[in-house]
Amino acid sequence: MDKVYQKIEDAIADVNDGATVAVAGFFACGVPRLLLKALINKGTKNLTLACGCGPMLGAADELKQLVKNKQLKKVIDSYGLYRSATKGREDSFEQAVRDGEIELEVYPMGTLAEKYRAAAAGVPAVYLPTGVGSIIEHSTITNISGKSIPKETRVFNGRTYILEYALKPDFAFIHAHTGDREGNLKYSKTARNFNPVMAAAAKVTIAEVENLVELGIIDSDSVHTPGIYIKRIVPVPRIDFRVSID
Amino acid sequence: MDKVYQKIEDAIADVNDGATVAVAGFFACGVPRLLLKALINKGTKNLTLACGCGPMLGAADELKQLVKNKQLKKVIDSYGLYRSATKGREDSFEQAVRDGEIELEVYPMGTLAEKYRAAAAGVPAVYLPTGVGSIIEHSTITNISGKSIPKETRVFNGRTYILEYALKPDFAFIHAHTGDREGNLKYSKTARNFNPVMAAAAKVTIAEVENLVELGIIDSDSVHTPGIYIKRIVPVPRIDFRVSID
Amino acid sequence: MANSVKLEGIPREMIALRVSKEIQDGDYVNLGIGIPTLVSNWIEGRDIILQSEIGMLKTGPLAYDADVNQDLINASCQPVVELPGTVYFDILESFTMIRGGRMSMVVMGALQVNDKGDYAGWANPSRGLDVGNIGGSMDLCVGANKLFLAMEHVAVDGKLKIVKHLTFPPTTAGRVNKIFTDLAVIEVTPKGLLLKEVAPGLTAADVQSVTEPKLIISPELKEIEF
Amino acid sequence: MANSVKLEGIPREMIALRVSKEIQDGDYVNLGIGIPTLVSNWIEGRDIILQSEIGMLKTGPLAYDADVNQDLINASCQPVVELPGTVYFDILESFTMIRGGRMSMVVMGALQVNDKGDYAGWANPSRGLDVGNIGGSMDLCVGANKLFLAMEHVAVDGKLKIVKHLTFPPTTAGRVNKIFTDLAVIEVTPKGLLLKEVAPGLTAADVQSVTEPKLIISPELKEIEF
Repeated sequence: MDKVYQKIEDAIADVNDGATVAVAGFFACGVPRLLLKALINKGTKNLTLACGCGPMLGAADELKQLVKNKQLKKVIDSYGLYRSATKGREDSFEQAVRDGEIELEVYPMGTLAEKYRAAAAGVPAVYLPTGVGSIIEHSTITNISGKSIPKETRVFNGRTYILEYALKPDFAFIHAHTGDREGNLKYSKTARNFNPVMAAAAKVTIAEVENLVELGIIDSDSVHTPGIYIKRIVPVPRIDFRVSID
Repeated sequence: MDKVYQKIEDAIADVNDGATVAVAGFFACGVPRLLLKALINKGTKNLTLACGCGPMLGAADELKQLVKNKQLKKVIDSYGLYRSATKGREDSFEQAVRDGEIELEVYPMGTLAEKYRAAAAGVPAVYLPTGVGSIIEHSTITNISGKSIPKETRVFNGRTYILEYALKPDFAFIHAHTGDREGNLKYSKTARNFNPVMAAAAKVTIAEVENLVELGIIDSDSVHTPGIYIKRIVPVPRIDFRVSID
Repeated sequence: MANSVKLEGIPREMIALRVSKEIQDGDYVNLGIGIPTLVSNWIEGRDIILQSEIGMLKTGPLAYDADVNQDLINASCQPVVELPGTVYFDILESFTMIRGGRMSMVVMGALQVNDKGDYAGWANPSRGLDVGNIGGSMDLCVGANKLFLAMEHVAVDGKLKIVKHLTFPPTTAGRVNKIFTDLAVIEVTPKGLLLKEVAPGLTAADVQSVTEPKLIISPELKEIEF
Repeated sequence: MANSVKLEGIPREMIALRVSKEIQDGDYVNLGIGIPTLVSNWIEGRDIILQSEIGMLKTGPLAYDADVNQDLINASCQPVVELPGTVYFDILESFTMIRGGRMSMVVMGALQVNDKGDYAGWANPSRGLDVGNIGGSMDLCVGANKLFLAMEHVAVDGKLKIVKHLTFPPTTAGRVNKIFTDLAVIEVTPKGLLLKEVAPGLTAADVQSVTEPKLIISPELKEIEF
């Protein structure tokens, strides 16, 4: 099955208003920036971006544009704001969060990873130890009052755990170093991060790849994401960027 | 940290009577047969073997010996018996199961994988769809009457799921194709199977490796089991065997 | 209920051929032990990817002689070969894709099936054991987008296998979509079993005579087409 | 409660050096942002493996100039280099090892800590937001075999950070084992905070004067040793 799309706009043609889109990447690393740019060009509104650890801080230009275009309804992340409060106050995304124009829902990073993993693996819910003794033991964290959802806890062997639910995105945007036409992917170094778990979690996964290679070139023992999870694959140029956030 | 043991008996010296030992492998493939042989030589009694999919059918000689030596208390598996009823009746392990001398506890293969994964990931329990509508919805399956444990179910979005608990072995026996002195491992083809998840699940994981290589030889992007999970590593010769079961 | 007349149906290989016609190009398929395994003989060269729950996508044909590698078997413990684009992964990834709904189709053998789409396959009580071999069967059933059974219509001992009530321990409940036998192709519908195709030379009444639940006869009933 | 006398303690680099003395050869260690990151400067060449929650074991030193690779950063988004034996993995594997208890030691910064071993670090209410950045901090706390804090004893604005009751949102409850500051080394014990070491030139009373809970003074109280 040849899953290659030559035009990135064709690959995201069905990402419609109101969709939940998982955006892989960890800060500046492994972020599908060209798919994000295509989403900006398409102008899709009312989007929920389901992130892992600050990919939109890494893709700050794209985030600014999405905010400016009023394309975002909600962002789910573990680290979605600038670390520096000063930088944050100047940031248009943080301003929209302060104003309640965009919802920001926050989870511990490992819990977010488990929520995507649960969706991938047909698991509706899982008990996790993370966050017991913090406010997330009692409810979800969000900037919009009234949107917070109570949490359920349970004691196993004398220790308290929180019940966390699967998070299944409509789409996942993935960035890979190498891919073949059947969608088998390999990532480079720490650019792997959230890419595999989001690729497996979403209903429709779209991968941008820096190197499209012939079938059989990727060593069968070293594929990171088997093609079964990938619906569409788009060759993209490598773009260089500054690797730091504030 | 150099984790290499030259003598296999030293690597399993603390596997004491009553231990639960995870045995990786899928039928004949990827089974740590030399570690099993060492366990036979050591004569440890009252063992629970926590398997995935019939590694002891693949290592039938070792199983026969363990049964003969009365070293086994219990086996946990998804496929622990010969497929052929005729072959099974001649098998000393199946006879011990029929006589109630050895307990055999059976789970669906994917559920077993999740139970090990939960132990690895600090998860006490997870909801799974597998087995709803079968007897495993109501209790665990075992040949020993009175040992069956009731199951708890819960409905999410109109569908029933079974609560399954983590299974944390005291030890895991792992077979890898390649390893380095810090315990980074790579498996060959379908010999990977249960090895990575058991390696991550156990309190103490011991790996036999066909090829012990210098640090840095295994490509950093292609390590299957990071060394952090491995306590001891033993170089072993490759042993050839017939790849079929009945 | 046993039947005294032995009906002449199609051979096992032809059941497998009929099943293979249901598979679309681009499908990801897992084939169980028995008649389902034979389906692989009919799809070679087609753009269909076989998953093996041991941890392999694009499982190739059986390996012989010098091609046998003890590190490369399918889920039935048979040596196989790889293909361009074969991928290996661990058991967690394997059951993530299985339970996660990535299999377009799963084909299983069965000991019994009823008109609600429940089937029994993992344990035969005649063995006289309270335990049995489940393997990946229950996981494959819950995750399959389409669950097909490929089986003999009647057991070797003459006992009916398509029954009103399962007497063997069920593998899954209400998940079977179609049943392919040596005598017929039957769809499981909310109203009951819909007889769609019969083996050459047989009538709907013949098939009903070896089928416990009342069959709904399709208005387009036809001979099994290959 | 603010304190008017500014005590002179050891610099941040020396707090990091003191923490580094706690690490054993063979330990797997995760270092948080801030003073904890400086610990890495003191363990180069030692047999200690740094885990970075982005998905890396054996994280090397910071990369500069031509060594910078945009696909290779640590969890603070700084370019780093790899070492012989570096391993990359995905985020699930990363948090499997973190929550699964494989970190010998985790060192975090903190805004507040109390005498029960609860600490606050993920959100500063002064920012005026109901949300904040959690990152991997809560996961690292629940999984660590030893959880250490490395921090300034008193905040820049003079407010005490070692307090009776947290007023900032907690990151974890009852998991902190030791606190390393510019003024002291304090162990969290079931009976309360045990003062074990003080910065050169300071007395136990000095440290108590900027510490809200009553300190238990160790009979072996000594100067911080490097």
